[in-house]
Amino acid sequence: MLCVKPYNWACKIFIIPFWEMWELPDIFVQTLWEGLVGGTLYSLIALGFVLVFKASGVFNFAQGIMVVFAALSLVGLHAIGVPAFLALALAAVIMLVLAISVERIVLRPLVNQPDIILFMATFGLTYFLIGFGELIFGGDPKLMITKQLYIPTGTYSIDFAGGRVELQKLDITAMVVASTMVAVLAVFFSKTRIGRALRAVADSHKAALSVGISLNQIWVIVWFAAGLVALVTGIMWGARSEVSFALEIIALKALPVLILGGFTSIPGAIVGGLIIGIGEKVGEIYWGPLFGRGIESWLAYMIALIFLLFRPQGLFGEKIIERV
Amino acid sequence: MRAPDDTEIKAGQTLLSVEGVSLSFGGVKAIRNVSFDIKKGEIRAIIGPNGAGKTSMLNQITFKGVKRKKMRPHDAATGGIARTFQNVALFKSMTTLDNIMAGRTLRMNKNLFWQLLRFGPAEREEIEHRRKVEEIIDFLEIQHIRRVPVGRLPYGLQKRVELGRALAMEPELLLLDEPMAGMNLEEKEDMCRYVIDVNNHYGTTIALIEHDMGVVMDLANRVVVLDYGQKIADGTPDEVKANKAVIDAYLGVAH
Amino acid sequence: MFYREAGQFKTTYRGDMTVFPILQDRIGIIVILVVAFSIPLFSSNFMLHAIMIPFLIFALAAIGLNILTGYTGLLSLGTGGFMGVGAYACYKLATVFPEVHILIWVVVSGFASAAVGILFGLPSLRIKGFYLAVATLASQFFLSWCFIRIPWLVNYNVSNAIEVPRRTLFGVHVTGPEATPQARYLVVLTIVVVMTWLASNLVRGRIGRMWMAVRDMDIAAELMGIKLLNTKLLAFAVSSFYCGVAGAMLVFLYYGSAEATAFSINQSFAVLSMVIIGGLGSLLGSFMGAALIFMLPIMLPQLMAAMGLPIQSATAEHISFMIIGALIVFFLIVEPHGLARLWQIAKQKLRVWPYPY
Amino acid sequence: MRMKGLLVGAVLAATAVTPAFVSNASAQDSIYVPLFSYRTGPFANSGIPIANGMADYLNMLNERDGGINGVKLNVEECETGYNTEKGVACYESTKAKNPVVTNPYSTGITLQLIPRASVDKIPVLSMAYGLSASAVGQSFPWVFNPPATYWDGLSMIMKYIAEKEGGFEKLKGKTIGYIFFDGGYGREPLPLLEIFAKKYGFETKLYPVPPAEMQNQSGQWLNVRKDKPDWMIMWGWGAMNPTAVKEAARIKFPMDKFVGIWWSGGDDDARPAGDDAKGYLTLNFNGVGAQYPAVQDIIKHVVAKGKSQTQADKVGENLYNRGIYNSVLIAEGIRNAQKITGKKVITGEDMRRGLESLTITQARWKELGLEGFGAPITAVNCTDHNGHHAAYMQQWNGKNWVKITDWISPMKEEVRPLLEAAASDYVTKNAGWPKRTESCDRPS
Repeated sequence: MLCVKPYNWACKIFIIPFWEMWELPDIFVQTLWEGLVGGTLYSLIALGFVLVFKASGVFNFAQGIMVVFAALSLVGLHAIGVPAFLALALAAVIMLVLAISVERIVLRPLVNQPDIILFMATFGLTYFLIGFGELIFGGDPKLMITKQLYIPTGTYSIDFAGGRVELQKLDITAMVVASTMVAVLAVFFSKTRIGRALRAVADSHKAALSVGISLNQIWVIVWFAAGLVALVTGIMWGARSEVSFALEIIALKALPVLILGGFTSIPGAIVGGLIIGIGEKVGEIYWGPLFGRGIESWLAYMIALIFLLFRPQGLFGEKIIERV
Repeated sequence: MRAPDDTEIKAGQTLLSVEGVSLSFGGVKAIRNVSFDIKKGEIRAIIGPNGAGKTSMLNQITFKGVKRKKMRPHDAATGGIARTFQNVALFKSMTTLDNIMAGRTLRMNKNLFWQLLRFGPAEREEIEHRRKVEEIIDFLEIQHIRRVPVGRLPYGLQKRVELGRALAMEPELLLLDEPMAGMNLEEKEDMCRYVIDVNNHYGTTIALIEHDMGVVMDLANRVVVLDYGQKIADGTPDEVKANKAVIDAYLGVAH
Repeated sequence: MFYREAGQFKTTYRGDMTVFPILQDRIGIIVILVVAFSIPLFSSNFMLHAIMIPFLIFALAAIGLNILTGYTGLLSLGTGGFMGVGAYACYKLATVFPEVHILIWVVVSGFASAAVGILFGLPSLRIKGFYLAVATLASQFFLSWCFIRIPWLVNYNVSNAIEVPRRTLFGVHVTGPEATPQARYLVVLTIVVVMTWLASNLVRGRIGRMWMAVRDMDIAAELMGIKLLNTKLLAFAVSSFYCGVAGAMLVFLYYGSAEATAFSINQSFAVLSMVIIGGLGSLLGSFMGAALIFMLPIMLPQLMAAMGLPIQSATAEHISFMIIGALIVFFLIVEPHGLARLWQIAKQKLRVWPYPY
Repeated sequence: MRMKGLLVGAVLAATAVTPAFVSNASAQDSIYVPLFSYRTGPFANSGIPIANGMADYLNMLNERDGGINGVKLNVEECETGYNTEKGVACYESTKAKNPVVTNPYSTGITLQLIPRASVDKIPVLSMAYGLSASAVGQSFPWVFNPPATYWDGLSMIMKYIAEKEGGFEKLKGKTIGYIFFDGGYGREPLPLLEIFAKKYGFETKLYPVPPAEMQNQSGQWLNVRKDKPDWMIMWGWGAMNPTAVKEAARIKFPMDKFVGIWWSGGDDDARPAGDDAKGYLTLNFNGVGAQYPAVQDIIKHVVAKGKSQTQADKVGENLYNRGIYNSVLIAEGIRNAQKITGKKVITGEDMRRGLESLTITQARWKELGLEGFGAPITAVNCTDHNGHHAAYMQQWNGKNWVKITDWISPMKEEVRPLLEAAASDYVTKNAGWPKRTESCDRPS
């Protein structure tokens, strides 16, 4: 109705979507909210990547499977009769054991190898954890123990502009937990001695070594922190659908967030996650119909790529200076 | 070919002239309005204390260029400029031979098709250039490391390979950025000999950055002295040596 | 003792520039080729169809990726997508022009892949390292989406799959269900051998040096007069060409029919691990990596069964996942430069044997 | 350093030695039935119960009856992980042992095997999945996909919807949404959906779910909220199903207007959403529950003896019983082949004949200890390898699936022409597709 023949396409791209936003404001707000929640969860996964990359320069491909593994440990422990919160604590311990093992078995012998070798090693770790996880817990999906962990479920319905906006309590919890997590990590890294050591390592391995900071300890700590982030991510994603190995694929979505936010920046991971989350939801809902919908699988990457062409080091990444 | 003597250089044609170049990084002015020229066939030295802006100057010449406002690095190469770097910039995992062969890239032109087949033209071209490269290898006396990845070579040899790679480009103007840095006396003497030989043998014009005064005074026909991004002297080694500003700069008189 | 180069002098540059300057190596490669071409005589169909054919095809894809990642230093996670472009291009060409022989289309389809490779290689001028790797993921996901969404690519098949026509070469079936594994194996082997030979010519010559120069020190390379963008795009093009041909062979000489999922991100990861485990910047390594990464998951369950371990097939699968993962880490620790370097070290040992140095 | 040399040697040696183990033909006093299964990977949640059901029923026959007509079944699982390369390896490794039938259990693997079946003389049984067109026996003598095709499934769902709306004419002006796995499987019903939309005057809205986004569907369901369709139909698989059910509940879509195909009806698909999933509907062609005598026999002879991989409480769940259904088809096919040929140990060629004239009457279902478990299989013959049998609608009550309709028969008159067209399209596109030469047995 709005679009006339010769300008049909331009109209569908530039007018209809905005008109729809205006017509159905509740849907628009809901879209933004879904994007925000999705983005927060992407940020959480990206945060795990950033922590490890910042301190050890390792592009940790295993972050996705760590999410699955952490959540499976929690659910698996609960299934054999461990009380929920004890299981939570034990799952955290398992992530610590994992961090120590990774440092001992994988990182320590590979110290000073090129980045790509370390990347590949985490790839091997991924394979191992998939096999190990399926061997112990089985490949069938599990229900997240949402109730036992007192994670609220249900919906707040808010009447808005003639429609309604539905806020899942679960999503609100996810937002709160994610923000708390980020805040705690930020304080930890800026105020504590270990945090300062970590930043020193991030700036220069050699410099850190020369002032007597143990690299091995730092690595264990960041991998453990990444493990904890993975655990929280696993609980949240698991509660949204279920705990299964297919979750690992979702973790790939953190990659466009990373290139957008920069591999080394915690605020970058957060802002990047929100941009990607909201961008892909808005894109899918309002511009998706142009492509027959279902464009979320690549839209996030395209958004990131376009950003990247203008800022090759990401939004918050340090400018890359090469000296000869 | 014989290197021209000093009087010939004075009269000789200017190969490159630098006029009013400035460069700043953020608020720091690395180079302020510097002008000088390089004449064909001479060894021209640019000296100055640490942080005087020598390397920046050289980068300006190769990367930005003069008269041509925006010169891309690739144009510098086609324009006959080759250089070595302060921190060796060799292709570390390639062998000495491949590194120097890479210097011939611009002069090789057999296309993808022939490269794929390799028989015939591409192979003939490869052999022809290999011959040139072997001459350079002989000249620099690095036959024994022909097949060694340069990353595994000691520093002194790496510098020599880098010189070889630059020579392989058969440049009109060769820019050497601290070719003797980090070398012991013996290596320095070797390097000096090679620089003079290159100038004599190939007739290549050389611009040299160095802060070892002794080396510079022996090698150079003319010297530019920079300090804090400004030109403070320009002339023959003897003239420069006598210049008060230079002495102050090197002995550290308060500004 | 037997592997000595002593006494083998080269008097011409041509002789010095050959791939295998040492006599023993030349004998070795001839033996390998003879064995490779005669395997169909004494090998089972399982060996040929389930192991050798895909192994060779993946080795070719690994060579393709190695040109990009190993030789030019551009990390790519989009291999699966480029392989898919080759496969779909081959399908379109073979159905639109059925009179041209299919094997010609298998090779020509590489050009389509090369064109797409150039397009997605454009960001490489500004983006480096892992950033580029993630950017190539964009191509992977976008191409996967295209394979599913553009019905024209599958000739509007309701099943959304591409099927392989029956074609013969010298009266022998080479594609389609009647083609024996022997025939298909020989075709694959021939293509892979020829393309490997071409690749080895390429990487030893001017273009190979340009790629490696860009990889090792791009600023210095630029000052040698190497145009960065052209060189990188050429690497993308050649690499994608190889991947494209591998993808076309995958469908036409191995799968026999394929859905878009055959070219998913997992394929990209698999090929990348082959390249890294095998050795970056080594053609031989591409074969070794493909052997390890592809054959291991197929053979481990068989091996375990053969050793009489009475375990469920799923358990075997889980354990083989663990073993593959552990082996990847193990090999990286033992030799980060890949199996190819291990092989070199072994040769070096042989050279000085029985003395330690 | 020495270690590295040894390592290279070891790898090469292992590679050289392995094939020696691989090729060993089994002695032919049993019938070899390979089962391709996937207990790993993103679709494992659907794959595990099916694999258990299939294996357990056949093993039960071995334990209880000593096989079929005195011939033991040599049942062997091969793990594919839903991965095409592994599928090829499974096929090749099992082929050497003279299997009587292949159950590919993956659309990708099925598509590969279809052309090879006639060459290798091993029938492919893709039970209600794979290539719908392979129902045309004249073109695909070696492929069987009973009891119904996806198009049948869609037509049965449409019939149900029409009934609820009060007749097909009431569909005019309605909106029906279709959420599907974005791949060959989910896209296959699209042409028929368009035909129905045109014929009955309803509007369709499509919501594709990309394979990598199976667990991230909030975008799709937000679109559902925006479009407000009257009904939703789902073609999902693996992790996509439970996520979709949860998301539907989140947007408060009326669950009794949300209908899935039979592959979206696992217990684990509905259970994660808890009470919110109450009312969710799916099509089904096998009975659910462990009350059938045959299922009790499985528990007695297999599960209780620890010879099964299943958890005891999962026996009788929908997808487990789906596996049983599949194995019933295999077992009855074998039995029929034995009857036709008079042989005890049959071959793949005999099995093809057995499947082609397969009938399972209501009485036979009862004999099997599975009364009412499935609709009678009566319509499989030489031209029709599917039979277009009926299915029923089941509803999730929060704990179990409950059968809520009688058997609904598909609109064969709509589906068959499409199938014929698709089959002839397949044959023309695959120039050189062999003409059927296999003789035809009358249904017994």
